[in-house]
Amino acid sequence: MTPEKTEITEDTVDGYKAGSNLEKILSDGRFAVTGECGPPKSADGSVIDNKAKLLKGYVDAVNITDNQTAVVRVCSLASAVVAQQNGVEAVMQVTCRDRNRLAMQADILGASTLGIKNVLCLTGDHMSFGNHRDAKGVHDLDSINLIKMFKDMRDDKKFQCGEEMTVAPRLYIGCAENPFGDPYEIRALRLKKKILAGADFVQTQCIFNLPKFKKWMEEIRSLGLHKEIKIMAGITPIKSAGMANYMKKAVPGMDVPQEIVDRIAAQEKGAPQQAEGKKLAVEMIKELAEIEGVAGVHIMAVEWEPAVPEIVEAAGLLPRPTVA
Amino acid sequence: MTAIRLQRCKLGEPDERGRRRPEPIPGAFFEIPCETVIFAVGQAIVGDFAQGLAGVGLEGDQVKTDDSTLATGRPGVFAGGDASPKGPLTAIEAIAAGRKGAASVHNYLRGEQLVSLWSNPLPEARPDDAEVKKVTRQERSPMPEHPGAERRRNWVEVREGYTEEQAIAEAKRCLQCAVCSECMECARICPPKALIHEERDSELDLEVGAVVLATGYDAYDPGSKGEYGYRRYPNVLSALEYERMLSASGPTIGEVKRPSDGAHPHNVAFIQCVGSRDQKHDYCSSVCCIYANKQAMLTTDHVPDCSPDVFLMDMRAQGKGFDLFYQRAVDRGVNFIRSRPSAIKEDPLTKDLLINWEDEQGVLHQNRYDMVVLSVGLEPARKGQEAAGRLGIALNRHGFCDLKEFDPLQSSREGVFVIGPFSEPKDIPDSVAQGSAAAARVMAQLADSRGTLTAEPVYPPERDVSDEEPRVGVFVCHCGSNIASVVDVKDVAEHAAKLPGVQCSTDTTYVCANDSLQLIREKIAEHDLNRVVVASCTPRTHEPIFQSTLREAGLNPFLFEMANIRDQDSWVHKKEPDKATAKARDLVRMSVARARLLAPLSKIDVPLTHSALVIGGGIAGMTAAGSLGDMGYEVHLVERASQLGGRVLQVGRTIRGNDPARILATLEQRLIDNPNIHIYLDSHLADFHGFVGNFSSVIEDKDGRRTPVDHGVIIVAIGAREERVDLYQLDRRPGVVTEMDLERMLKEHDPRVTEAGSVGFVLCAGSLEGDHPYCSRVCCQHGVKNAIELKERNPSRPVYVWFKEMRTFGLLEEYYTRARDLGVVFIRYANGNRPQVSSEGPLTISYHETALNRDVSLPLDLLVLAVPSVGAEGSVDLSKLLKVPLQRDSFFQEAHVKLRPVDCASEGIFICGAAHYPKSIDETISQAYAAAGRAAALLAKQVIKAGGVVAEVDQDRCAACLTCVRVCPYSVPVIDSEVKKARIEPATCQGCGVCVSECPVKAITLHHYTDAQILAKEEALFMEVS
Amino acid sequence: MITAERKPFDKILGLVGESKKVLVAGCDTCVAVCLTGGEKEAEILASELRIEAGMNGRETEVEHTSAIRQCEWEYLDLISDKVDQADVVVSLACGIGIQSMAEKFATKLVVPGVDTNMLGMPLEHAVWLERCGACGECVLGETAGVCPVVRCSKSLMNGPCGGSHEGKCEVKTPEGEEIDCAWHLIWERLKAQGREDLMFVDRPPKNWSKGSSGGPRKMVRVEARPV
Amino acid sequence: MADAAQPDFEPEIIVFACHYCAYAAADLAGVMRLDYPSSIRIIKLPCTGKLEVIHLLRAIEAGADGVYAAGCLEGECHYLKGNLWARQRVNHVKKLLTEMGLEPERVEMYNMSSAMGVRFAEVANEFTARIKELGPNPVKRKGVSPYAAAREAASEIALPEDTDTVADQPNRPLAPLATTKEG
Repeated sequence: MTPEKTEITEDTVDGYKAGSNLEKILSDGRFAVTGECGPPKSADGSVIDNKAKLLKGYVDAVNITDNQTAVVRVCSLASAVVAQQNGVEAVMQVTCRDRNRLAMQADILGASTLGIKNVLCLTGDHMSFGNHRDAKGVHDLDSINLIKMFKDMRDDKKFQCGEEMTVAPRLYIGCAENPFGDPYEIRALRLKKKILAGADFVQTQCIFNLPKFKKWMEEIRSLGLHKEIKIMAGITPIKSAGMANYMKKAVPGMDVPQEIVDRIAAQEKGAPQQAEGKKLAVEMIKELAEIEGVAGVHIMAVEWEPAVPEIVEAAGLLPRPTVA
Repeated sequence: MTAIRLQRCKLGEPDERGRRRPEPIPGAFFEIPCETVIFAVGQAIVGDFAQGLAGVGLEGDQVKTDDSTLATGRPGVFAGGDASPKGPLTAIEAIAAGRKGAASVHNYLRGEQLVSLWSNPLPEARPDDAEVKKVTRQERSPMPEHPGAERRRNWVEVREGYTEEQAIAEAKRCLQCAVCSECMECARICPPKALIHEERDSELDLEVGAVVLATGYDAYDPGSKGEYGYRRYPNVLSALEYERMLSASGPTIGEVKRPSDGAHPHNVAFIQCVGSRDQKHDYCSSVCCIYANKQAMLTTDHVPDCSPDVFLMDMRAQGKGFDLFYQRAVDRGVNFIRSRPSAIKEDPLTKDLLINWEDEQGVLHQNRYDMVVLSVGLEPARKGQEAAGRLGIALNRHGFCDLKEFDPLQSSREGVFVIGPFSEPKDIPDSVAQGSAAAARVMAQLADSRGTLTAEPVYPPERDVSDEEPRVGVFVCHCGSNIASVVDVKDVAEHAAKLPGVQCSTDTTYVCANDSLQLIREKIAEHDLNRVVVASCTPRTHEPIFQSTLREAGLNPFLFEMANIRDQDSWVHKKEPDKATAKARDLVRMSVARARLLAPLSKIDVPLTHSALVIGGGIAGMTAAGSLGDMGYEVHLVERASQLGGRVLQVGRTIRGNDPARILATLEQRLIDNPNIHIYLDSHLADFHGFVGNFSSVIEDKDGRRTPVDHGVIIVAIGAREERVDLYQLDRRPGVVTEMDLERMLKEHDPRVTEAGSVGFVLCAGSLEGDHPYCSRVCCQHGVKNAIELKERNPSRPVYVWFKEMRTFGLLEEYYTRARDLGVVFIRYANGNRPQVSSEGPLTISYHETALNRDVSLPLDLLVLAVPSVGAEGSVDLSKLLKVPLQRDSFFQEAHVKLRPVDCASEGIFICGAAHYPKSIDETISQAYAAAGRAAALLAKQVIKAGGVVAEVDQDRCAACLTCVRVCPYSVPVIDSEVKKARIEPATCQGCGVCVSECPVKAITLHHYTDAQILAKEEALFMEVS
Repeated sequence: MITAERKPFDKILGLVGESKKVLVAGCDTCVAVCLTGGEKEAEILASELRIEAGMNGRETEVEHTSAIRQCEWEYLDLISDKVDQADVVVSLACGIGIQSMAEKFATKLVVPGVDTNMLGMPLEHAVWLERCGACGECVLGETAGVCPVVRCSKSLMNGPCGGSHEGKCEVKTPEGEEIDCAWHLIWERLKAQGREDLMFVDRPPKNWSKGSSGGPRKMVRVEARPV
Repeated sequence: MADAAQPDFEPEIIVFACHYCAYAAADLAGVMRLDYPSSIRIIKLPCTGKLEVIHLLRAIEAGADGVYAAGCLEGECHYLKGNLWARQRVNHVKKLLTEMGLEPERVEMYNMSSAMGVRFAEVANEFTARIKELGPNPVKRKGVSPYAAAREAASEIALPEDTDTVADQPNRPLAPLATTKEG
């Protein structure tokens, strides 16, 4: 089954903040699916082409990462444009690590000019995790400042300094949140803070600990936040027991229960473990979809994009809806 | 004249003066034909002269005199020579009487007491009969005489004198009994005139308030044990002889060699318990195991390929740290053999020694040794026994002084105290502690007269040398031949003379001798010296002597520096005399360089609080508090529990059969009645600051009430506790209890004890192994005591004791004997071979029976474990609060293990009782008195001296960075809130220098060890001197 | 206080080069207190340089001195005799002191012997933690006394990132030791103070121009200027 | 960098010994008449906690072929922890020497109790052998002596002006440039 081609045009904006595909699906209350695409560590544009083609029709939009894990790659702006050229709507990620407020505003104006409508505001992984450990971290703004800055540009036609502009960028502003980060008790309120700053949707850290996520969602609901923001639950299919272990032990802010690791490890290495990983992802998606306030899923198949169509299909999320 | 007629006489009965006068035999006449008769006229004194002097008594015709002083009955009249009752006398005797009389007249005219100079017989070192028997009798060589025929009509000497050969032969007949013949050669040759032959014993009458007997012990004479061949076999030595042989200052200069042929021995055996633990000595001499341990280890140092064998019954290493020492000996390759050899035989050809012994399985062996050392025991000192007789104090059946239990210094006569091994064999630290304890007892008794007979030394005013250039005097010591035989002392002195600032440099035989000290004072005056360097032995022993010499000469004692050219040079480089001399030059040059930079330092008088804080209200703390209270000092006694008494409260009966409860009650009443003593129950030390003489503490009770207390000293007596080890089913099975549990059960007549059919004791349950490699000292006696008690209550009840080493040391040995006589079964076990206790079903114990070489299992109703003693609860916190270290075995560390057993390294802090190491009640009481005595020695002062070698902050340079505040191990430096700079209180500073080393701006100086002084030494070492 | 660390010895040697007369100049204030550049350390470095020269047969003369504060010209006057004689001055002062020395003795080669690293708080003896970034606009009043500018690895102003785990930051020290998450600390303290609301206040982008981004700063206390 | 051991090389070694333990152990070695190499020269300190980094460096600088500190056994320091400070400083100097290209083995820390006379002699033997193996201090061997002036200064040293207080810049007269300046 082939999804219909998504047309991206300037005039489909009525009543929407940005009028992106993603915005429309979420606003219509339909269960949204986003994917993720890491740009290459070279000037080889075909990599993005291929990844975009792979996901086309299976996701509503694809996140284009911004120097993910502080490793230099093709910039998210250029990659987002290439993705959209291949017919997949992009969510351009922007981190505060590498650019100051001037660069980030300039980039977002440029992105908007080139048809980018979704933006995800992030702090960014620390330089010490990447391949330029000696780099100076900019951190002029933090992610909340960034959200607010983009919102002010969009809604008030104002630069961060307060100066006015003539044509505002049209942006659907996303943010990330880690329901498993510490201190746990502030995590729901912190999302509220991002909402107040202007976030329209949130993609969460990948979820393995469902009970804990559900608890977080309870708090979100008790604060009524699920009505203020579209919550997309993060999903990462596990490719191997080794990866599960690595995420459990080495990735900051990740909460991987031991039973998940054991479940994958119980299978033979290679294809059986991959199959189990995909099966787990599907189960998770199904359960997440049942949670009140979860508006969609964000599937981060790190360097395993081919698994996404299978998962989306198995989860019964096809065909992806088309929006007018 | 043709003949003379004579009458025969015989000797009559002795008259009242013992003289036998001749009596003529009636009718026994005979004649001698002759031509001339010469009368030898007798002498008589002119009696009427003496008769004319009133008060001069006569004895027959002669004047009555005092034999020693020649004084007559009338003061000022002396008589001697023929006039004395001893006369008529020879010319020699008459001359002696003249001298004697002159001396007495001299004394009389000076108004001094008449003392006899010659009255006592000279000391005579009479060789013993055994020695004399070895000597072959030789007749005196006949003196050659001039032939009679040639003597006519001349005055040629009749006796011609010996030839050289004859003279030597005649001299060799001398028994060398070392009787001084007063030839006075020694007095003539001794440069400082140290030998005074005229010195004699004298009797003094002293009025004293107390007597302390410290007469020590006599070493057992192994000659009386014929089977070991001592004195018959040259290579059998007593331990004392061997100690001298090992000593560098001994007869072989520290070389271990066989007396028979001088060869280095490669197989050496030690035999323990020679004169201990036998039929004649039903006691253990306590010290021999460890001294043999030491000697065996030293043997391996002296003869590296030697692994000595020690024949012993038990290794009695009950002293603090002794088991680790024993372990070191084992590690060094010393073999310990559990056997008591019956005899030693000698191989007459090689003079090797053969020892027959039987191992624990009953197998007989024979070993050959080059040398055998007999570890002789301690016997009560005969001199002490004589003194005891004169003082009328009681001795026990062993001949040691009999002391009451719970009053371990008190003899049977009030006011006479006994310390040291005269009451029981004991080691150095116990003896030293008893010494201080006796001082405490005496101080309490004589508290009223404290300070009445003291004299302060008087010194000339100190010269101000601050504006003077350094003027150094160097004195190089020969130390007899100790230095001079290796180091060219003249060369060293000449070298020193060339060094900058040196005004005079000399060498003398002994710089520490009085005449040399006088020389130093003279040279200081002559050359205006302001620094003195002595190159001799070690400053650790001799610096104070020279410092006071400087002080007597008006110089500050800190203007002195010593170069150690004996202990650290001539004694260790004797094989390389040239290098030793070069090193001595270097050391002197370094010392001169430092001396030039020395600055005078003064100590300050700090007043002190005359009160004491005692932590711990057990028998130790109570005794110490009571003693100080009796001396009149204010005492604060702090006890954690709600009652005084500590662990002794749980003890029903001691091994000697006495109930300690009575003594506790009496002592407690004494403390309560003494208004000087304040008791704080349910309390602990919450805070502690200050320095010796001026401590301030806070005592906190269980309700959190805090009482501040100022005190001059602190005594730590917090005791110890049983460690309930997880061994032998303790706390897992109800039938397994500890020794303290048993004490309680006995006191409460617990049916588990009274009705127990069979009882076992496992001694060293967890001790001498693992985390507790040390001996808890009191468990063996507890075990033996209770084994006896249980056996006596029900003689048919089997009682077993498993032990690693049976340490019933000293007089406790008799109880071990008694227990065995009663039928208590003693079974030795080793760490690798522990008895096993059943974990379920009936309580049984199984063990390996060595004699049968098979495993045996026994049913038990009660198993008593002697678990290790460990530091009391709170000892770690207290150690941190007081800043005094705990040792690895969790007990408090004393300043010196032998010589300062109750002092902590920090001044003014003392320890006693089980906080220091586990000990019996009597040992604890002794040590508690000792701590009180040491504390009182400080409290008796009006001021204490502080300062000197302390750190001082140059506040102009100080950056107030807090480094010193943070690194000082004693928390002395503070930031002065007024000037906002660091300040170090000289009275509190211990002078370690850590703050100086860490101060980043070099604002702190440790006086007497300044940077400049240290660097000057380094530079001077490499400085060339033309 | 300003803290600094001694440069590696070979770096210092490289800076000293072939100079024949070397003066090691300590500073007895901040760098002394952090045990890096006081007179004691100056003396040690001088000795090291002499030993190295002696080993390698160079006739280098090395002396040391220290100033009360190298950043004050009046204190530099006190050591100017020694500076005049030297070919090169190895300054153990912080960057301020080194520059002060370089400006005062403009013709003299002045090289750093330390790396000035932070404004640190002595946690315990010989341990310092960065506590201030001299950002020019202090936020400690609303962050419960914990500075997010230097104590948060990403200088976040609006709460922790997702990498905060059990009170620790996702970033570790170069030695691999854990770092406290500043925002976790802030949250704990705000809770203790009953000021949780401050955690969720929107903090606008920080004005970095008051800090080093504003160019070399200058401070004048007009009322205190000599008249 | 050590040359092959030189048979006739007689090392000069400075030992910093604490008063309570190591110095007493050295005396005991004497009392026991043990033999050890005459290479060592002891400087007594109250505690090895007083031993500073600069004292070790200056010893090397002055020409010592080796330097070691001898303090109480660990845990038994008369002044609680002075010997642990000393160990830390010795380790620091080892690091400094390595940085300079000198063998860190030229400095060492030893611990012994006052009763360990045999150990004292053992250490003296052991360390002397080690230094013989390493060869002479290269600072001295190269014949360049920036310390000659210092030594001269040591012999011309004047008393600190105020002898009773902290020595006023005590090391100044020893500093090498001081004499150069005069000369």
